[in-house]
Amino acid sequence: MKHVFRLKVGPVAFRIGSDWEAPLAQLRRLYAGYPTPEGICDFTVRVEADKPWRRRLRPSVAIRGDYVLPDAAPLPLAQGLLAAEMGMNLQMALGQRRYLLLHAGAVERDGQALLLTGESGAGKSTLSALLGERGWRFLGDEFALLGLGDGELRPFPRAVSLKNAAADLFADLPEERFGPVLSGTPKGTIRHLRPNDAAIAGMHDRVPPALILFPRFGPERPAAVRPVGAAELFMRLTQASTNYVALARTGFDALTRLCRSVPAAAIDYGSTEEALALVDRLWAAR
Amino acid sequence: MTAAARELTGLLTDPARAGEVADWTALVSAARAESLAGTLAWRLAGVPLPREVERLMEDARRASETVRVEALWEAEMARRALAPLGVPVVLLKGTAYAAAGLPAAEGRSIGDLDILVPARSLPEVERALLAAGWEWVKEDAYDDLYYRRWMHELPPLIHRARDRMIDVHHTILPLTARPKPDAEAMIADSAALGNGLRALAPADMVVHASAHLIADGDLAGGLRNLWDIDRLLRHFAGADAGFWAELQARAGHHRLWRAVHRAARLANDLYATPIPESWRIWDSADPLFRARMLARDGWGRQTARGLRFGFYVRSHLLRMPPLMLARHLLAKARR
Amino acid sequence: MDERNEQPGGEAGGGLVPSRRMVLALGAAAASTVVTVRPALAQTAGSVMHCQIPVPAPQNAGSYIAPDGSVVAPGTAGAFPPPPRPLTGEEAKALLNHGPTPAGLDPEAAQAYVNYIRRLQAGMSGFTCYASLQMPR
Amino acid sequence: MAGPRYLADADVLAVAAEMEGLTIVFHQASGQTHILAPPAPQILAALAGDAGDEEQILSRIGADFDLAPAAPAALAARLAELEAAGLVHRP
Repeated sequence: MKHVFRLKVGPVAFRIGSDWEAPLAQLRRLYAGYPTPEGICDFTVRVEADKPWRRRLRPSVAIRGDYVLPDAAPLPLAQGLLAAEMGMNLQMALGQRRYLLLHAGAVERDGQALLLTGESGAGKSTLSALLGERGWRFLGDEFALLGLGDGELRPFPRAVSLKNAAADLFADLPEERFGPVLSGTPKGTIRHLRPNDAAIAGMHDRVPPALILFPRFGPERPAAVRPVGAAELFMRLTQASTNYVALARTGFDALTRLCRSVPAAAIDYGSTEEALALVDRLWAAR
Repeated sequence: MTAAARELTGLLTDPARAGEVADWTALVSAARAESLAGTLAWRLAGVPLPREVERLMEDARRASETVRVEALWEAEMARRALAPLGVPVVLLKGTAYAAAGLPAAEGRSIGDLDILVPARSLPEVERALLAAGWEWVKEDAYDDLYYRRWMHELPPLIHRARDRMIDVHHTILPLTARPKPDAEAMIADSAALGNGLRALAPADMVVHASAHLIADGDLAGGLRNLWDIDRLLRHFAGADAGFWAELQARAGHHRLWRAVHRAARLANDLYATPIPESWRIWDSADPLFRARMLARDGWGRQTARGLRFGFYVRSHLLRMPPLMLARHLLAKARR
Repeated sequence: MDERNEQPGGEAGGGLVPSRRMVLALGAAAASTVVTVRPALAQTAGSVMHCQIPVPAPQNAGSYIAPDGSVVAPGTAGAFPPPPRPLTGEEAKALLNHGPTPAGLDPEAAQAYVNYIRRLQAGMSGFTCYASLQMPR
Repeated sequence: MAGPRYLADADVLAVAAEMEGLTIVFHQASGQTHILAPPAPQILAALAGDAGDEEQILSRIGADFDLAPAAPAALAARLAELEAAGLVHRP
């Protein structure tokens, strides 16, 4: 393709091609300081014109690549950065076979990892990013990669996707870590945030998981903690994993091991500060 | 034609040339787009590769093993549903290769389950599948009628719990196509697989693969289907010196010699399949087929738009006489 | 065999490996004792992309949608012309949850579209999008 | 006794994990994972590699457990579920 950007995030290398330079220039800026893959890339993403005549006339961006879903809607060119990010997510969700992929945020402290998972909108992305700026090391906000043989997490510190008001929580961070404001996207206003230097520098370390939390946000709800047993954890994580079934026996082995060895709890919180306090308390008691 | 597709066919043919590959990312993208990633990974097993390439090939081999297990399981579930009927159930395409343990199955992608049953058994087969959890995937009544009147298979069914499709064939080409293969003979000469299901006899297997590639579709995914033919020809001819004569006779019986002959020439051209000297003639259309099959670039994109459109139109013409085609397109347009 | 076949320690009190003379109930005829894990593709679709549902599918473009959601010939009495564009996942979700009718759509037609979407099955255009809206979580 | 006979793979419970009273089975023949509640695992154990009809199943399970009184259709319903999941079939 006309324009190309290669990117390595943790153990995964991407090749992103585009009909236009603009989305790739934004990606380069957002991922400044990340390594460039030297050999083969695991996945190819194409940010290309939806239809041939859509290259110039009301440019409309299709999310394509090695793996595609049929019902993906095109995006306007102004949201090309988002298209590239979604394209990388799609490759992971559909094509990743080396790790058990969990839809979860992850952070590290004391050499161990905390996983935050749950339905979208529960705040796992915002919480993991916030923890990553408050003494924890950020491992990822979207996907956690669990090693099939060793049961350890591989950091996958992609840019954080901050939706709507969530960006305000990070207002004290330097402007150069932020991507452009993308307004009017299907998910509202989005702003990407580059993880900090510690997260980027540690992206090749392995971290054993030590606690799994299912946060749920509700302003009117009292803060609450409910332990999640192994069987419930197993069922919930099969639905939080995009490749559990495809990994067959290896996925079963990795997931049963995780569910038996790592405690889990569901937490309700009404404010960010409440959530952070709950996390600290549960981490200390793990 | 593009360099990536040509490199892919070259490497499948001769894996020892892996050291010459300059852009593995482009090669893998082309292979994934052609549903040949698992096949490539199996061909490269044991060949020295850069470490990261080797890991990607291990991933692909693991993925293809899951695909194989799931495909064979779907066949087993169909067998359980149909066993009480006592009718012969012949597996077709990828599932058949896997169940028969043929080299064509190594790393192969397998999607839907395709089975061939006697035309007279269709109503009871349909009833048994519906009773066992399969449901129609129909968009509307016209499609349903169209399938039932003119096609070589029932409208597709999908299993409500497993989300897998089954295509129930009663012959191997649309009823409207000019060649009329002898489906009864195919079923009569099929071989038991030992798991209660059957597979086509070797020559019929090649005839079907060739018909599917050359005489039916628009050649999308053609490199994978041609690879099947290469593997089948090498396997069967390697085991039986009389195979070529048998294949020619059988193809003639089914009125599909032209398709089989062209498929063999193309396999010889793109995958260096050994074929009889007398089969290697020049045909003015072969270069078009070749170019169509190689229309895939190193980003996984299709190239040669005009050529693809030509083959798309051809696929419709092959399936129906022109008057019927007009009626079909008109019905589609009216809706 | 490996450690998974052994009795688990810890929290799994009253485990299943037959302790002799434990009382076993065969259950009510209607209860369910088997749940099969299905691929979480729907979750994927919802979480990593913005999806759309064409009404009707592209190969039926131009057809009308009857109030029960079936695809009928253009001009059929009582049926509705298709929407001018595919519905987005968000719009479909709002409609399925009896939310407001998306801008530019007739409310009665919208109900027919919802019924069409409810009838989608795997293999049809828009199904992965629809499935992603159905996730319980 | 009349009525169909059922059979499960001999190794049907070979890859399984027990958690909180449930048995999570990785079924090697299909690649599927099933979460089973009692008495499904006990029925599978009774049929693993050894076909039997309802009466035989009850007598095999009865060797290890006291069976609570149940509706006559209960066992048939359990077998239908296991059959639909592909864990048992009629040989």
